[in-house]
Amino acid sequence: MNSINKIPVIEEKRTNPLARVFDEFVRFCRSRSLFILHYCTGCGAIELPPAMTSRFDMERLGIQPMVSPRQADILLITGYVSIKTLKRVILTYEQMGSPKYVIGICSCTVNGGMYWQSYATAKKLDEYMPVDLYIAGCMPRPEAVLAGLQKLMDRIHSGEANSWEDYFRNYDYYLGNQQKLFGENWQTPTDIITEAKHYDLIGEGTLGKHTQILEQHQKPLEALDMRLGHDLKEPTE
Amino acid sequence: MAPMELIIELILMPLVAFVVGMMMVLMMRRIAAKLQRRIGPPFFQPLYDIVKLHSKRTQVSHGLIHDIGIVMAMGGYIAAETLLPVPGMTGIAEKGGIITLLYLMMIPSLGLALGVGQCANPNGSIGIARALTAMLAYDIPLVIVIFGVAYAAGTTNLVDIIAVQQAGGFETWGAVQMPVLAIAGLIAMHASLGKQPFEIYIAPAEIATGPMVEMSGKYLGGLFVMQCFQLYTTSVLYVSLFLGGGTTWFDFLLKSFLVLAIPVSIAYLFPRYRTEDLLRLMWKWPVMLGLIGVAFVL
Amino acid sequence: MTLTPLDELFLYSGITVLVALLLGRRLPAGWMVTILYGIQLLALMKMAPLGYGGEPISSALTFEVMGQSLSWRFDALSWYFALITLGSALLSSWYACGEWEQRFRQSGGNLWLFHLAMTLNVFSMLILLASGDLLSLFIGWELVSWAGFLLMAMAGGVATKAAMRYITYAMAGAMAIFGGIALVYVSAGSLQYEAILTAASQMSTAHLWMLVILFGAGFGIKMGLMPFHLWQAPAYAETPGPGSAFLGAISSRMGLFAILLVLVKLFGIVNIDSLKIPFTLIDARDLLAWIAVFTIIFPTFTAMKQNDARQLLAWHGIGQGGYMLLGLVVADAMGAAGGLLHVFNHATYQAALFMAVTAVIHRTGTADLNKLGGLVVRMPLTFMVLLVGIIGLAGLPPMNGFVSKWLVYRSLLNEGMPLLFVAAVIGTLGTILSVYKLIHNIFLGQLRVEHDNVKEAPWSMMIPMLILTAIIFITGLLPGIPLAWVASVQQAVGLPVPDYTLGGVESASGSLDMIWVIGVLFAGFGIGALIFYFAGGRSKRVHQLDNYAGGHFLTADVRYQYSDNFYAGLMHLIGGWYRGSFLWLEQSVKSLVEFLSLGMQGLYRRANAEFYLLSTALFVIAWVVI
Amino acid sequence: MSQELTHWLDDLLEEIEGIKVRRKSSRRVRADVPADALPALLELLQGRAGYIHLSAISCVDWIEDDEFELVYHVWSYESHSLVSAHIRIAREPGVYLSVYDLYQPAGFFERDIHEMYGIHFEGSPNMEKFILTEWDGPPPMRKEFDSEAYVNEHLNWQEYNPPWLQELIAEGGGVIIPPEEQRFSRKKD
Amino acid sequence: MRPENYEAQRHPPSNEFELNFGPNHPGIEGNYALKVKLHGDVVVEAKADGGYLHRGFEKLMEQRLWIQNIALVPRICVPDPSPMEVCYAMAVEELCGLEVPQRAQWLRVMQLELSRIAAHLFTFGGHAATTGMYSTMYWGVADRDLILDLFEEFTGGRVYSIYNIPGGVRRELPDGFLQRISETLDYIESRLPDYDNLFFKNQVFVKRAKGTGVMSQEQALAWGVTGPNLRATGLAFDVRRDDPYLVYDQLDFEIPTEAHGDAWSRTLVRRLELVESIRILRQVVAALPDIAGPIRAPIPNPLAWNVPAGEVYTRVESSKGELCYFVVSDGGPKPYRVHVRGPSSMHAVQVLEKMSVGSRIEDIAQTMFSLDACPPEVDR
Repeated sequence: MNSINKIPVIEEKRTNPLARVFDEFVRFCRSRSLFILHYCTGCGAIELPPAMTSRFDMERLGIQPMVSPRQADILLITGYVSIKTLKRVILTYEQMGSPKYVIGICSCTVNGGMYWQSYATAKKLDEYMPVDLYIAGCMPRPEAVLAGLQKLMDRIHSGEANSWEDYFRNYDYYLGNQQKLFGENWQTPTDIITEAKHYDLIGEGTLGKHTQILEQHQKPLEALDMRLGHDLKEPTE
Repeated sequence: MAPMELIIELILMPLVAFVVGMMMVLMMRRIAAKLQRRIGPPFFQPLYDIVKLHSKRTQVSHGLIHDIGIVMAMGGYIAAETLLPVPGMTGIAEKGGIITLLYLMMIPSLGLALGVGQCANPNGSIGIARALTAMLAYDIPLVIVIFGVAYAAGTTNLVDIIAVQQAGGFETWGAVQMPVLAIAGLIAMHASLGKQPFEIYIAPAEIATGPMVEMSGKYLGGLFVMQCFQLYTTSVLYVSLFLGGGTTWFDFLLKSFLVLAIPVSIAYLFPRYRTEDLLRLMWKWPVMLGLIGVAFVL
Repeated sequence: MTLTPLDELFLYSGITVLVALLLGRRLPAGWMVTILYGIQLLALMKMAPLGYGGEPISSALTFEVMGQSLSWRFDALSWYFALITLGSALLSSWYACGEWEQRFRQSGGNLWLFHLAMTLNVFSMLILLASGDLLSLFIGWELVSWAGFLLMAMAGGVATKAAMRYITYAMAGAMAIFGGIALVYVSAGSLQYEAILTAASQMSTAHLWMLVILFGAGFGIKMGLMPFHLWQAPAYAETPGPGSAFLGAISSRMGLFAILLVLVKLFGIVNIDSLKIPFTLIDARDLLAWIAVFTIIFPTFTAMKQNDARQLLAWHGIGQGGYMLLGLVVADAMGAAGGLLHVFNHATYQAALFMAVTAVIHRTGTADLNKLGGLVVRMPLTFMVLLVGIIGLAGLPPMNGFVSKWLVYRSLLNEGMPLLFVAAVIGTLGTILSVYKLIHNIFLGQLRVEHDNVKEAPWSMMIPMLILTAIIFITGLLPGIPLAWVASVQQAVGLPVPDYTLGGVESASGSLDMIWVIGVLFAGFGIGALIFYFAGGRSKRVHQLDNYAGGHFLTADVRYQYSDNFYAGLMHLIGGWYRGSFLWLEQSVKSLVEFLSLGMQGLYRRANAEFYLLSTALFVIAWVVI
Repeated sequence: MSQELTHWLDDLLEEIEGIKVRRKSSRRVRADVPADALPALLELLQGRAGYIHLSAISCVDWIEDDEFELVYHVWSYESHSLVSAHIRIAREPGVYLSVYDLYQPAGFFERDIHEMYGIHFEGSPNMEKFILTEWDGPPPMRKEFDSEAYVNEHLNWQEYNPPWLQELIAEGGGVIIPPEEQRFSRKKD
Repeated sequence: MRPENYEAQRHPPSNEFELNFGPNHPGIEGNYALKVKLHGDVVVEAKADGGYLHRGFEKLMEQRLWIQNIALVPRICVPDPSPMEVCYAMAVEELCGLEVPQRAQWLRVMQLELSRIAAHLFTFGGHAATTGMYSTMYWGVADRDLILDLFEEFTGGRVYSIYNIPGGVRRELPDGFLQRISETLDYIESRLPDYDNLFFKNQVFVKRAKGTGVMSQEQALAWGVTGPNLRATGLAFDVRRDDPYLVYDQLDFEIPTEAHGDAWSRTLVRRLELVESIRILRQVVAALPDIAGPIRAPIPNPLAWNVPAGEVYTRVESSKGELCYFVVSDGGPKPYRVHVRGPSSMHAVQVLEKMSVGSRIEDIAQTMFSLDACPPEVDR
């Protein structure tokens, strides 16, 4: 199942012509300012420093590296993801703020690449998280990386790069694949379901049998609410 | 002053500061790019970043204090701008004076410290501890310098300090009258910008950008806005203290950008100090220079 | 005999003591005492004209002792300090009522003793403040010392030890004061203030020196001036909660009051100026100023290293005293106003801070900064009180601490004292550092699992804290209100008066208008909030475990909070400078005294006539030879 | 020099019982010893012959012999030669002694072999997992573990035909080379 | 994994707290983690956590043909892949008894030394970036790219060249390549003074690096450290000279050492090695035109190639230290066992853990980068 193409470009109903201009402006800004997460998941990361530094200079496209997932827009999966890394990648992906984009660099993210026999690496990245763009090659040259990023910029500008919504709307599917690989006890600290409710991103596939499994063992992750009054309920336990 | 005029000034001054500050950010990044032999970001890049960050769809808050911290960080600087006279506009500079301005400039740091504190991330807390330590380091030479300038001018009112310097043309500039203090001030200003070699509290490789570690979307955007204000405030304060402010917008902006270009050009040629080395440096040279300068003034 | 308003005040105060003594074991005693404090405050308000330049009011009560008349009177200075005393007593007592009282009683505390000690403290302070001559001053002084000892020692254990240390210092101080009084009596022939005032201008330099040293040391011990500051922090920190709020707010300011009265009013700060220290460039006033500055810096940086919230606050209490003395010693219009205003401001925020910390202890059972964290979500109002308090303590706008510190800085700048100025700023910066540690380690960061069910402080504790918070903010916004009282105090002690307005101070060389500054600040916050909440997208609150940890999964059993050795980077440089020199000094003085007393003991025990004869002879020979 | 050294080393090694020494080249010596004699051999090599650098410990799973072979490669900075000491231990229960107190690098290699082959080293300071901390299958380097079967069971990767690839093929682009055009690109020297 | 028993658990009473360096952290090389427990800012306990890059190479190689593995091995160490190929090819050759032609050996030396320069430039960049000096990183990585251009030209691959096959190398040099390599070397040499001024002589950097992550020679020997890290403690040991392979015994080069064993010495040793590599390359460039002959020995059909049974231990000096392959053949078409001894497996795990304890937050990243750890080698 590849559900990226199922999500239509959302045309919000806005009658004010200025609002349309404003939306266009926001989309433009989003496409011109991309923060890459500094996370070398695999060997393709070796081609990122050249793309970032003086020779190819990513910053002239408005792209710069960022340290923590909170700050970043793009998650570059640079090559094979071992299963241990995949858990961290999913955690990191969920911690990023939307709109967020995933780029699979190297062939290994597509179907496992030359490690197809390996017991330790996950094979198809888009089973576990929606991928906006693949840059194939082993490993793709910096020019290819830049070309891919430019393509992503175009897609963002035109409003096509909305795979992040797919993660909310089809969370059950992705969670199911994650549970299959990591076991049914799998839980990340980010509560995707309440987040989807909070931002009105609930889709048909958000809830399903896998999220039910999650809810059975999930430890509560509500934010620590600020308790002002003294009419506090006595603790239940 | 007519109240309407004053209100317009109060609105215009932060706005101007923001726009100029964004250009200063751009200049900083362009200088870095030139030193690193590359092209650098496009002209509107700071604007793109800020708009993008504010338009993020999902953002993470760790609680009310996290929000308030960012509001304080932005609001403190917005308030501080109105105490900083620019050509043609004095705002309420006469009501506060330079000591108040210095204290108002601490409000954003305190707000940020509170906000970061609630993120429950030790990286952020270490960053704040280091930022406050850095503040302890550079504020001592800075107040010595400000003491000297204010004493020489006989007033803490920034409008008067600028007027005194503009009285006799180039010769009465603070930098000409008090060159030793001007040098000390420049070092202290460099440290207050938090750029290398004084970049101890961002330190990505040590504490993962410290205070910024849990900032997403508009929270980070608020910090970007704050950076614009910070660059503007620091350089304009230096211009007002030592370079005679500005009579026209052109020479005012020219001076501000030139002053800022000095620390920024130095910054990209150095690694960062350790905390105690920073303290040692700041408490040795600028303090010594500042005290010598003050002795001349007295 | 008609009762003057001052007599009424004494009457009510005495009744309060009696009530505490007789009814203190009954449960509503706390409320009764609180109400009686309120009545005392009303009686004080009857004398409100004093605060605006009214004539002094004398007590109808006078005694003749050994040819000296003992009299009591209230002037603007006394009224100002009495206002602070009664205000903090009222709020502390109010704070103690209700849940705190119950908890205190349950945990084996002696509530009767607590109320008695508090009321005695207030009563004795009023007597001290009302003193009309040096003898009544000394009587009041002794009363205050012992009442304070009672309050400090009541918790037992460590507290008693700290209180013993205090009383040792206090006795030494009393000796010095007594010596000073004797000296004054010898030279002036009277202990009346008027007589001393005239005699002071004719005193010889050596005489004046002796007096300055004796009185300075005697009163300075109570104030916790360097190098006599060691007793204060442990003693205050170990006092039961509201007691520490009261003591921290006002108790040590009695020393400042006495210094003001004797050194500034009687001897005149200008006279002191003429006392040159031979072979140096500084005079006695500079000496005092430097003592004040060291009192700012050293305790503040000691506070930074404390890991107990109350110890931290108590050390700051010492440091803030330095600002007051500094302002008074500079003694121009602004400086003196700043120093005096700081007494009021310090009382408000210090009381609020101690109360907030006590509330935290009340709920969590600990004040150890390494065992707390993240409480802002559970005790938000207490957090707000503490925040307002620390902003005041650090002297940042918009709270009242800023105004008084601004005045002190301004005067230092006017007088051209760069080193003192810088030293004062170092103190402020150190304060900012250590108060951030306080608020971070208690309220921010990771909420500990065992504190998940902590509740907000009860209203009986909350309301006094909120009142103090309001006072801190309002006097920050409108510093003209306390400045009016301060101005009349300055008139009363013969210092120049600044040109104050409702919003601050007017001056040709730079003025301050807090209404504008705060207005602009809040406008800035408003614009910032507008941008933040309307221009930015919606945010979602997340759990504290949903956090960046280098890509790792955080679990609840991991301690993810930075608290111990908070300013580690700074300590790498200055950590080696904490030598404990003063502790060493105290120890050596102690052992010297012990050694001497042992020697004396030995002498008595020997009771050998030849030995005495021989030593006397040797002494005489030595005397002659030299 | 190397001749002299050789004799000296050979004499030394003869002290170990049951040792078989084979000289593979001037700098490589293979020594086969019984499992219980290895600590003595290593002690000898380290203490008296200057072989102070443990280059690696390798493990070979001889499943047909039902044995593990452990190979200790030690290097001498003085004589510039490498001795590989081979021992064999039974596959079950797969327990051997740690040489950590002789060679500290052994800590890493033993830990590695422990998680890859399941051999337990008695006395090794840290037998926790390092690489496969989140792996709950059998030790993967054992010969009986079939990696391919595991992959086919747990991960689906074969039927991969995403829309973008279909599009690409429909457009006639991509990397599809007809079989008749496929050849080994060999360039004549 | 998941937050368990949130209500039941209590925090440990100690004042220590945990901080995770990595895997998503700029202070760590690649995808690796160091979990540290801190008291104040001093590390009291450090635990390396690897396996994020584990692909099971050793298992994979047992399942593939001898010749297929050539494509696999360079992936084991990403920043410095060439020694991996050479070492593996040498192992297979030794098992088969193949004689490698002289020209191929010289070409291999050229490849290895170019790779060493690229790796060192990359390391300098990373090391500088951890101390906050990004300019060196920007310059260093850009200059490394010129070397990658050379690789691309003469091997066809930018990063993973896959240039060696058992028996020799894959391609002859392109026309005029020696000229271009000389030009690039001239350029890099001309850049060295700039690097010195910017980085190696930068007083702030020297201040930070001196005394950071100190390792005495005894410790280094006991911990099994090799390569530049060992040479930085004063012991001049280099596999190229002391256990020579290829034609290194015919080349003239020095082995730079430094005495102090701290981050500063380690950086300086690499800086000096850069010069030595350039010197070797110049000799290779001068010698190559005179060495004619084939570039590879004839080998049997690689798809049905049964390598004779036996075992072999080959060693190569990579930019990170001693790289060894232990290859066992049972006479079949696939290797029976390949054990890769990555040089970093020593200093990235045990040594890093030991050196971190007692150091400060500031120094962890610098220690790791100055050791030049390469996580994929450790994880394999």
